[in-house]
Amino acid sequence: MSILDWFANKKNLDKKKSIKNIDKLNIPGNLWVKCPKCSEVLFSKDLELSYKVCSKCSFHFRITPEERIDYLLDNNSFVELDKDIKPVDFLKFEDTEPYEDRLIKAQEKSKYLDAIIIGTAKINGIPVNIGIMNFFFMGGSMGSVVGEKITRIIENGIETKNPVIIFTSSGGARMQEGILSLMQMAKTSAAISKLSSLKIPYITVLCDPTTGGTSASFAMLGDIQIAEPGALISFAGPRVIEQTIKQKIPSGFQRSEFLLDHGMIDNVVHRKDLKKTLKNIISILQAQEENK
Amino acid sequence: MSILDWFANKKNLDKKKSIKNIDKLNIPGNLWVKCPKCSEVLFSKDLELSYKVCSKCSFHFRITPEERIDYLLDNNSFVELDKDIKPVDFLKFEDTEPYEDRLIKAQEKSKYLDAIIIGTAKINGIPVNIGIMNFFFMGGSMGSVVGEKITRIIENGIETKNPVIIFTSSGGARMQEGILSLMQMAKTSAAISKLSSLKIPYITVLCDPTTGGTSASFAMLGDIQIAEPGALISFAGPRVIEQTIKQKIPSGFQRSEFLLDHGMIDNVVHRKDLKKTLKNIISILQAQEENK
Amino acid sequence: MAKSLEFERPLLELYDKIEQLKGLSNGNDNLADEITQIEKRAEKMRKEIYSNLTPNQIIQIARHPNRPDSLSLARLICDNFFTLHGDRVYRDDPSIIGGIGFVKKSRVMLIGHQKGHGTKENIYRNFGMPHPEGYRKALRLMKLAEKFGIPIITLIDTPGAFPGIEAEQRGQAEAIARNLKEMSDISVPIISFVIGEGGSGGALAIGVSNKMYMLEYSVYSVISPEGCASILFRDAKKADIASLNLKITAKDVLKLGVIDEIIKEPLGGAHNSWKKVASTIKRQITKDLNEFNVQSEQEIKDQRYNKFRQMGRFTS
Amino acid sequence: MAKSLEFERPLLELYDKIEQLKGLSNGNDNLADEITQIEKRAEKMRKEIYSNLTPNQIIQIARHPNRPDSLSLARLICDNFFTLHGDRVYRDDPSIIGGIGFVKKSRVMLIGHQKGHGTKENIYRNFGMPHPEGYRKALRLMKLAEKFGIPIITLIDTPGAFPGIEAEQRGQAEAIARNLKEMSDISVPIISFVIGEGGSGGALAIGVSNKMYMLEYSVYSVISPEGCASILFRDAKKADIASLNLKITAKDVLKLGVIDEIIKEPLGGAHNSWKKVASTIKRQITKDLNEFNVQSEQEIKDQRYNKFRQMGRFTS
Ligand SMILES: [Zn+2]
Ligand SMILES: [Zn+2]
Repeated sequence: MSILDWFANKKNLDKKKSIKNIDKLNIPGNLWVKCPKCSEVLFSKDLELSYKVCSKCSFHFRITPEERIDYLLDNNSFVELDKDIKPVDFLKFEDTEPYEDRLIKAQEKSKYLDAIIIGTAKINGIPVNIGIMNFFFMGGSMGSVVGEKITRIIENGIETKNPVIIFTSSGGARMQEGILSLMQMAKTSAAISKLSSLKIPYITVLCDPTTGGTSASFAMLGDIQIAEPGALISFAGPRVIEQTIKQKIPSGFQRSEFLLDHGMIDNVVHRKDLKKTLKNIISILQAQEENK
Repeated sequence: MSILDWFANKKNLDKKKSIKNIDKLNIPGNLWVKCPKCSEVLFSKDLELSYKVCSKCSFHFRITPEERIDYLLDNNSFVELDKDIKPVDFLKFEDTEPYEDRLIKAQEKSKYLDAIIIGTAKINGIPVNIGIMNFFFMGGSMGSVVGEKITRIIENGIETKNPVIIFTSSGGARMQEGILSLMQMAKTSAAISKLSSLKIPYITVLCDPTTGGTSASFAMLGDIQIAEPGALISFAGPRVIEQTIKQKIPSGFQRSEFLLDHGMIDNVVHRKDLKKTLKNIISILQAQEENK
Repeated sequence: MAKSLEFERPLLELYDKIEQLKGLSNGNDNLADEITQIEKRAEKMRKEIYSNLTPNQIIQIARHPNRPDSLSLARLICDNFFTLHGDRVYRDDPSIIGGIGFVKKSRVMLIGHQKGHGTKENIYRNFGMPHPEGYRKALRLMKLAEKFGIPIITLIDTPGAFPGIEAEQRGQAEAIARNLKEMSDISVPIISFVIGEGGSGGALAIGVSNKMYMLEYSVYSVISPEGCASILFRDAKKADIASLNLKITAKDVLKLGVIDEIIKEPLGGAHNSWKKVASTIKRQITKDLNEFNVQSEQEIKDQRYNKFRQMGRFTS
Repeated sequence: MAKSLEFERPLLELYDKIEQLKGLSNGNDNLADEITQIEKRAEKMRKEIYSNLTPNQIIQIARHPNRPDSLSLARLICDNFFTLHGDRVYRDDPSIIGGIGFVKKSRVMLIGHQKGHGTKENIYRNFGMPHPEGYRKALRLMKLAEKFGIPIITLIDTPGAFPGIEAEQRGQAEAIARNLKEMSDISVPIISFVIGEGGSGGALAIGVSNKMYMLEYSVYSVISPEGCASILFRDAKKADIASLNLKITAKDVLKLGVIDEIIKEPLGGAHNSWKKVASTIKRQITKDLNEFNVQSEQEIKDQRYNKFRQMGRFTS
C-alpha cells in the first residue's frame, strides 16, 4: 500500500527543483548542488568526497548502487551475481502506460535490468554477501526479480556462510506484478528464516526510503538493523495515513530517529561511519573460529 | 514491592465490615453474607452452592484451597504432595513482630504450614498436577516454601508428563525471607522453562489477588493464562502507584478484564465454567496419543 | 439477504414479484404455473449473473456486510471453540481473533481477521484492519499451536494493514515481517482460507501456509483496487479498471499458482448461508489434515518453503 | 568527590584542613610533618569509616550520584562498544542500555540498567527504573547473543521496577517473568554484577546468571528498605532498621549464597575511580570467560539452573 508514498515522493521530486538538482550531479559542468534540507549550496566534488552527505546539516542524499559500492566495500572486491535476471510483464498490466514500456524506459535510463544488484564483496577483508536496492529504478519497487535476487543472495550466504548485508531503498511492492509481488515478501522472509536457523549473520541497512512491502519483509528481519540518518522507514507512508485516516502526522514521524526511539532499529549510523561499523558488527557476530 | 497492596488490602479487610462478613461464613448460625461489591444479602448456603460467586453481580469471593478442590477437581482425586515442608525464620527477621511468631500464628489460624498446597488430581478423569495458593496464609506471600513447592509440582509434572495447573493468589514475595524470597521468582521460572521445553502444558488460573513477585514469575508464564473475573493482577499495585507516582488510577485498572484488553491473559472465565474450560484446554493441548 | 448488491437488483425484483403472486394466489392453482415459470426464470438469471461477475462485482460480494465473519465461522467449524486473547505485550487486538477447538476429532488452532457486521461492531473491530499487536497475537498463538503439535487454520478477511499513526509507531512493518519469517518455519501444517478480502501485507501476515484456498467470491491482492487506481491510474475512480489489471479474483489467483483450490460458495454468495460455507471449509480441513497426518515436520516445512520459493515470474 | 555523604563529613573536614595547611605551608618544612600526620589520621579514619559502614550508609554509597553508570563502564570495559537499541515492539527504553564489543579478545553482549548523573539525565533514564520494553530489549539482546554464541554481561543498577500506570498496562509482570524463564535456559554464559542498587524484580530481570557479583558497596534486596519499612514497620522512617533486617549488603548476600564473590571498590567507593572499577570488573570477566570457554552449552545451562534450584531455606 505504501507505494503510494513512493509516488508522493516522486511527485515531490518532480516539483521541487532543489531535489532535482541531485540528478544534475552527473552532468559535467554542474558543479553546485543545493541541500534540499538546509539549502546550503555544496560543491559537488566535495559532496562526493563526503559520502554525499551535506557538510552543514548531515542530510544524506540518496545514492546509486555504484556509489554505495564505492563508499562501503573494499576496492574492486564486489563481484556481481545473477546479473541477467529480467522482469516480465506477465499480467499485461497497463495503467497510464503498459508495464512493459515502463520497464524498458527504466532499463534504458539506468543501466540495470531491475531495482537491485547482488554480489559478493569484502569489507575490511571480511567476505560478505551484499544486496543493494536501487531507488532510481521504478522507486526500488519489489517485483519477482527483486524477490528472486534477494532470495538468491541469501541462499548463497547459506552455502558460503558469508554474512548477508542488504541495503534497502524501496517504495514497496511492484503493483504491476499483482499478487506475485506480494508473495515476494513471503519468499524473501522464508529464505531469511533459513539463514537465521543456520546462525549466519544478517544485517540490514535501511536507507531512504524503505517502505511498504519491503519494510514489512526482509528489511525488518535483520539480526542487527541500522539506518542511515533521516531515512523514511514505514509500512503505510505519511501521505496514505493523512489521506486515509485524516490524522495529522507528527514531525519526524517514520524517520530513522523516530524508529530508533520506538524500538524498531538498533542504531542510526552516519554514512561515513558505516563501513567500520559493519566491520565491527560482523567481527563480533561471527565467532573467531568461523572467520575466514 | 506490591506486597504493599496486600497490606493495603489487609487493612481494608480489617476496616470494611462487609468484607469481614466473609470470614463469618464458617461460624455456625451466621447464615447471611453481604456481597462486598453490590451489597446484595446472600444466603450463605446458596453462596457455597454457587461457587462462592454473588448471584446478583458475579462478584467472585476469595476461596480457600479446600473450596477450590471441591469446586474444580474430581471427587476425592486430590492427593497432596510434600505436605511437610516448613518455613524457617533464617534471617531472624523482626518488624512489628518476629517472623517466627507470625508464622506460628498463621499456621495455627489456618491448618497449613505455608501459603500453598500442591498435589496430583483428576479433572474429568484427566490426571493433572495442581498447585493452589492460599491468600489467607500471610497474604499468599512467596517465601522459600512456596517457591520450593511450586518447583516440585513442576518437576513432578516433568516426570509424570501431567499438565500442571497453578491457581495463583498472592501478595508477592515474602519480605521476611529477604533476598531468598526474590530468588524464588527465578527458581520457579527456571523450572517452568524446563517443563516448557518438554512441551508439557502449563496453565495458570489467576485469582484475586495475584501481585508482586508472584505475578512477575510463575503466574505469567502459562501456555494459557486464564483469570477469574475481577481479580486484581499486577506487579506494582494500585496503592503503590498512587503513592509513589501520584498518578490517578483509572477505574478497572489491573483487574482481569483490563489485563484481557491489554493482551496479558487469554481469557476471563467464570468460576462455574472453570472445570469444563480446563478440561477442554487440556484435552486440546495434549495430543491424543499422549492422553492417559 | 439483508442488504442487496447493485447487480442483483433485477433478480430481487423478480423475487418480489414471486412473493406478490404467492400472496395473491392463496392456494389458487391458476397462478401456480406462472409462479413456477418466474421462479425458473429467476433461477436462470441468478446463475447467469453469478457466472459472469466482474472483479468489481466480486469485490462487492467479498465485502458484503453479511458475509460470514471469522468468529462465526470458527464456531460453526469447531467444536468446543475457546477463544484465546492477547499478544502478551501490548493489547488484545479485536481485529484478529484466535482460539482452539476440535474439527471432528482433530485439534486445531484457528486464527482469523475479524470484521463486524454493523457500524458499531466494525469500529470495534477496526473494519478487520489489524494493528501490530494483532499480528503478534496471531504469531503467539501459532507458536503455541506449534509447541503442542496443533495444526493451524487461518481465515483471511481484511482490507489490509491499518494506515494509522499508532500502527506505524508500534511497528506494523516489523510485525508483518516477523510473521512471514516465523510462519515459514512452523512445524505444524497451516491451512489458509481467504473468506472475504485478502488485502496486501495484512492478509499475507497470517497467510504463509501449506494450503491456501479462496472462497469463490473472495479477492486477494497486493493493494486495494482503489489504492492502485489512485496511484497508478492517478484517479481513485478507476478502481474498476485497476481491479481488472491486478488479477485479484479466485480464478486469477489460482492461475497464478498462489492458491491451491477455489472453495465453492452457495449461489448468491457466502452471505446466503454461513452454515454451508462453514461445512465446506470444514470438509476441506478434514481432508487436508488427513493428508498432513502422514507427513513429518520437516516435510511440512519443506512443502511450505518450496511453494513460496518458486513464486515469481522472470526470465534470464 | 563531587557530592559528599553524611558519614564522610568528619573525613572531609580533615581533608579541608590538610588543604589549608598545604596552602599555608607553601614549601615550608615546619608544617610538612603536621600535614603528613593529619594525612595519616585521615587515611586511618577513612579505613575505619569504610570498614564499619551500616547497611544504610552503604545504600548511600550505592546510590551516590557519581557512582559509575552502566554505559560509562561498558565503554571502559569493552573495546569497540556499539550500542544496540529497541525491543522491536514498542520503544527503546533509555533505562536499560545494551551493546556489543570486545573484552580483550572475547566478544561480549553487555546489558545494564542505566541511571543518570544529573536530574535531567535521570528523568530521561527514569532513574534507572525500566518499563516493560526495557526488559524486552534486554531479552532480545540476550537471544541475539545466544544465537551467535556471545557471552552476556549484565550490570545491575536499579531502584526496581517502575510503579507507574503505563508500565503496568504494558505488562511489566509478564516482561519480568518472561526474562526469568528465558534467561534460565540461555546457552551462553551470563555474568552479572550488581554495580549499585539491585532493586527487586527489576534487578533480577537481568540477573539470572551463571556468576553473580556485587560491588563492595552495592546492595541487593527484595524490596527497598523504605518500602519494607512503610509496609512491615508501618513507618517509612524506619528504613534504617528495615535495611538491617533485610540483609542487603554484599557481605550478607554472599552469606546467603546468592552471589559468588564481592568485587572490591576503591577506598571511599566506586565513584572515586570509575576506571579502577571498570578494570576490576574487566579482570573478573576475562577470568570467568576463560573458565566457561571449556564448558559445553548444556553444562552452562545446568550450572545456572542448579544454582537457582537450590536457593531457599526450609525444613521438612
Ligand atoms: Zn544540508
Ligand atoms: Zn454482588
